[in-house]
Amino acid sequence: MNDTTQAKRSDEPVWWALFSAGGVCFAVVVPGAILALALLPAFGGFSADNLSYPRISALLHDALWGLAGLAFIGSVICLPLFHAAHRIHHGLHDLKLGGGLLSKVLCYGSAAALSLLALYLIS
Amino acid sequence: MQQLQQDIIVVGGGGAGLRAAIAAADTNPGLQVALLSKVYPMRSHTVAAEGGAAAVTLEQDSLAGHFQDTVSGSDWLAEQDVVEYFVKHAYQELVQLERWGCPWSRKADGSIQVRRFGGMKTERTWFAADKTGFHILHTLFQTSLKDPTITRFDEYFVIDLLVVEQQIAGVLAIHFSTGELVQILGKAVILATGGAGRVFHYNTNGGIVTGDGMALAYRHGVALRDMEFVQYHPTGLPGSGILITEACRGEGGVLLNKDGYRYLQDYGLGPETPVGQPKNKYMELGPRDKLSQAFWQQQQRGLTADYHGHAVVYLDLRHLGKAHLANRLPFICELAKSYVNIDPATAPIPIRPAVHYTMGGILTDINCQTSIAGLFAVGECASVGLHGANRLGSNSLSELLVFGKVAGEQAAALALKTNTLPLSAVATQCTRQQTYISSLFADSCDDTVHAIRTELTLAMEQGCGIYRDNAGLQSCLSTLQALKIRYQQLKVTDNSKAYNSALLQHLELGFGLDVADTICRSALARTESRGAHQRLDEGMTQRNDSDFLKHSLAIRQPDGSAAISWQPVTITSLPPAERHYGSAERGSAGSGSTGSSV
Amino acid sequence: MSKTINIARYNPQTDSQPQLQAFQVDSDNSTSVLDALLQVQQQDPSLGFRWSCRMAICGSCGVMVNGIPKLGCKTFLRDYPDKLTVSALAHFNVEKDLIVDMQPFLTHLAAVKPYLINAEQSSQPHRQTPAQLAKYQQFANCINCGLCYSACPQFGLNPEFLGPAAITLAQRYNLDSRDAGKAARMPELNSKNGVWGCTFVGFCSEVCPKKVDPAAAVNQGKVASASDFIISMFKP
Amino acid sequence: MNIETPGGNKQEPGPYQPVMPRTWWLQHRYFRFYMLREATVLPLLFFIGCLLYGLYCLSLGETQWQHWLAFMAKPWVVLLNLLAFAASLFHAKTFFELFPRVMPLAPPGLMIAGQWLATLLVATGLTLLLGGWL
Ligand SMILES: Cc1cc2nc3c(=O)[nH]c(=O)nc-3n(C[C@H](O)[C@H](O)[C@H](O)COP(=O)(O)OP(=O)(O)OC[C@H]3O[C@@H](n4cnc5c(N)ncnc54)[C@H](O)[C@@H]3O)c2cc1C
Ligand code: SF4
Ligand code: F3S
Ligand code: FES
Repeated sequence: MNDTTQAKRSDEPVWWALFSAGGVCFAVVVPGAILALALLPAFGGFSADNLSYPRISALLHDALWGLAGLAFIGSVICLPLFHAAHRIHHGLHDLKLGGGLLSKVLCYGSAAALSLLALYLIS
Repeated sequence: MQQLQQDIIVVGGGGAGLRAAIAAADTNPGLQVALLSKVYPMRSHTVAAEGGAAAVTLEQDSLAGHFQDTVSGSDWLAEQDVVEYFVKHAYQELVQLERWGCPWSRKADGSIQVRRFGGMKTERTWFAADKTGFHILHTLFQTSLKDPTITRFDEYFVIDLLVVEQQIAGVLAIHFSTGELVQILGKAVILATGGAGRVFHYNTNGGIVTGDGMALAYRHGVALRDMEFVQYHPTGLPGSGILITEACRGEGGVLLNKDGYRYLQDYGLGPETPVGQPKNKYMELGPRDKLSQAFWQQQQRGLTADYHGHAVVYLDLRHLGKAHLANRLPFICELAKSYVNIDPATAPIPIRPAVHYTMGGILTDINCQTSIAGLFAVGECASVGLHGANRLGSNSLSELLVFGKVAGEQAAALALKTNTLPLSAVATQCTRQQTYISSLFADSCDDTVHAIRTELTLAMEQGCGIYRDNAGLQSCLSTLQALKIRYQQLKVTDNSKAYNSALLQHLELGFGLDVADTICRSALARTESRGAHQRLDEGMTQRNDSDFLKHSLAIRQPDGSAAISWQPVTITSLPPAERHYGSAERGSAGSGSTGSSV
Repeated sequence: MSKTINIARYNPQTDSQPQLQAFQVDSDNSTSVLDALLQVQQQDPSLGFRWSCRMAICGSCGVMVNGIPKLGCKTFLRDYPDKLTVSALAHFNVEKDLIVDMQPFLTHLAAVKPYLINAEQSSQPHRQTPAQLAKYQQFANCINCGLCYSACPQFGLNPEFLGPAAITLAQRYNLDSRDAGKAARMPELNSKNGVWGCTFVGFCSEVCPKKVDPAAAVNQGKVASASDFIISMFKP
Repeated sequence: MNIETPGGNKQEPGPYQPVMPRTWWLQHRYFRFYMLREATVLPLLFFIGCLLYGLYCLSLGETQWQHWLAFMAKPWVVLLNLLAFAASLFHAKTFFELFPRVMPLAPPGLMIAGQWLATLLVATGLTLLLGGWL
């Protein structure tokens, strides 16, 4: 049987690739990040010195010529944001609340905007 | 009434029907091929075949070997020219299926693997794990999707053939989903409706295997040949009849009676082969008729065990080990677990014989052509002459392919040079059927399809079972006659249109009663023992070539019953001899009588 | 032992939606839901359901048992000591009682070109090692029962979604060493109703009576579709 | 979930067309589990929000940074971050189990163990780094 109308290629691979990469970060990096940045400090696991302004700025900006900061932002903020955007977009569809173009633009748009913001903040 | 026009109409979406449809479409893409089936094609009972399909494959094997095994397996009632054609074309057909994607099991080097099968001298059975029929059917079904000229009519139930002066004009069918009658006209019709195992009580067949096509042709005067030969498979599950494939024995499974004794050695199949070293044609790898008969003998002697009220013996696979079972017989493990709650790696499976296959069927010539011009038959519903008195396991799947192709090509050739008959020619026949169907409905009825069907299947089991005698057959026949009268009074009380299964079951029962009648009368007429037909009466327990080296033909009489006549067997190169299995095979010449000593 | 079984009845001529009806059946340790339905049919011949092989291989007897898609012939009353409710497969149109319209399912199957595509002519079998066979063998075990469609909410939400079994079949051929038709199959898989309609709910694999793991097939299809996407960017 | 819909529509004789209610996912354990898995991104978003806020504070200078540290120590923030931590582990479990099915590269057990090892290494690394031991 010949195709008369060929199904249109979806742009989903782009979002899915970001989602998957974000999923890996969420699973591999984020637990450690939450632990080290939120929980251990809050429960007094670290001395105040270690979280001092100069030390953190230095870590973020200088370590590995700034690449460490970039990697950190990418793997704990940007990619997980796209991961979350993807799940929310599809979740809205599951709840019969959206899943169309609007929710797509809003979800991935916010993820992109917030990612840019994060990058701007460390630049 | 809806009318449709096609060139070729294939009735049946099993292996035979699909192969025929593909062959017809391939022959000439200008032909419109209709594929009708009362169930979606992939539900057809070919799906249940487990073991494999035979073709000469190995270096050391030969066409002559396959020919001899088939002819002697048939107890010399096979048409030898047909067998010759079959063994010659089987390999190519299995390769064709491979090229269509069938996932045949392989050897380490990537070549096709073959396994042992009962009654075959050497390994020549291709298999796809233990789901060979499933894979064959799905491969064919999926391949048929490629062909734009094949139009499927899924869930169309054929109730009559349209015949004008001994020429086929089409079929009349009920569209299950709407309940409407549909007239489909065509230049050639291929019946591929499968067997009739469901007229027996214990059987390995699916609920749809009700003999419809046989009855359809029979009612138009086509002879049903060799109907007395009904194969019991020695290893069905008690109760349900679900098949435990012969491949279990090919892999080395052994049969034990209640005392754990390998009883087959007592019935001409010995000497006992060591456990784990199966030997072709010995013991568990003897032919099905012999094995089923041995069960009966054991039962008579009180050596069978009891499983929830069913007499059983045991199939022991434990020595094969868990890994081998999972690799070679995964489906069997699944079935045993589900239906008798047994893990074959740790416990023997209770089994008993169950009706498996109808050797007989619609009489056709080697081209699958019946006595009605343009009407072809193929597969289990047909008797092209391959199986004679007893079919060898794994010959039938190959038959579907080899002769499915023949039927498709022949039908296509014929359709190209035939004109469609005018609608008017079949109008009265259609109206008559419509009136008949309408007359079947009533608000209430004391009798039920279920009641009649149960009595039918029990009567057949009693009278036409593994062993038969005159008294039993006569009493079966009179039961059948009484049931036929009851059937005429029977009404359908569900008058809904869409998916009226009550109506379909009613019609299936009618087909089954006709087929049962031909089985019983053919069995009565054959006063000898041959292959799957074993008589206990005085003087009939031996094969009698001087009187019965011939086919029975059941032809319908005006009163609805079958008259039996006879047709000679075509013998080309292998003159009749004794059938020998076990050690008797060697020194066969005059030695004796394994065939009938049991 | 007598047992109550509730069946969702629907007659297209008279009903506006399915209604539960209770029946009594005899049951022992080996009674399947299919056996029970057959018993009910003796009491009421108008009950509609599909079945054939009664050995879990033909794929016709799918129904919802207590809300979960099951093969009637492979589900046993012994496993439902409490209540037992049987209804038509979810997400399909109900034609009558337990009979649903399977046409969408078949259309989706056919859409993925589920046959070997290979122009090479030969009268000899291909070579295919057991390892090559193992790559797709599991996916070739699908009996087209449709249970996975009833399990998949994405199919329920979007009937255009090709669905688990069809995509599995496409993967089965794409992974077959003898096949050269992947390029022809990818467009359907690449679309939003192809592999991208799936959110890896995974229930399809949970209910599959043949352990085909359609969820794995669909999601492997995503990887294939994503690489196809990248390749297409470098093609003119 | 026996009869699928409350809201099927049907005017004339013909098949019954079920419609999925919005609450479909409440009707079965498995679907609730799925929704929970999808919902793990909500606490994740909270944590990301915290981080963005932190970066913002960092860009403003030392005082704001101290402010952020104080914010992060508030009980409700800690609580939500605890939730985010649990969510990330739950997500990791589901994600790691799915991965070998999507890319069957090695025996599933091995792949799952490997991924957990990676998570553990990252967590240790980050802890050592921020704790000043590295
Ligand atoms: C459990 C089991 C295991 C087996 N294992 C093996 C094996 O290992 N090797 C081997 O060689 N053989 C085996 N056999 C035998 C072999 O499988 C069958 O003989 C063969 O599959 C029959 O195929 P068929 O195409 O003739 O009919 P089927 O596959 O039975 O198909 C019949 C078709 O006809 C249609 N039909 C019937 N009546 C009507 C009607 N009135 N209107 C419309 N359509 C109708 C049905 O819908 C169906 O599509 C086995 C048989 C069984 C039962
Ligand atoms: S994948 Fe499994 S559940 Fe789905 S149709 Fe195939 S066998 Fe049935
Ligand atoms: S349930 Fe549906 S969403 Fe995907 S994993 Fe299975 S197809
Ligand atoms: S009846 Fe065939 S799968 Fe259940």
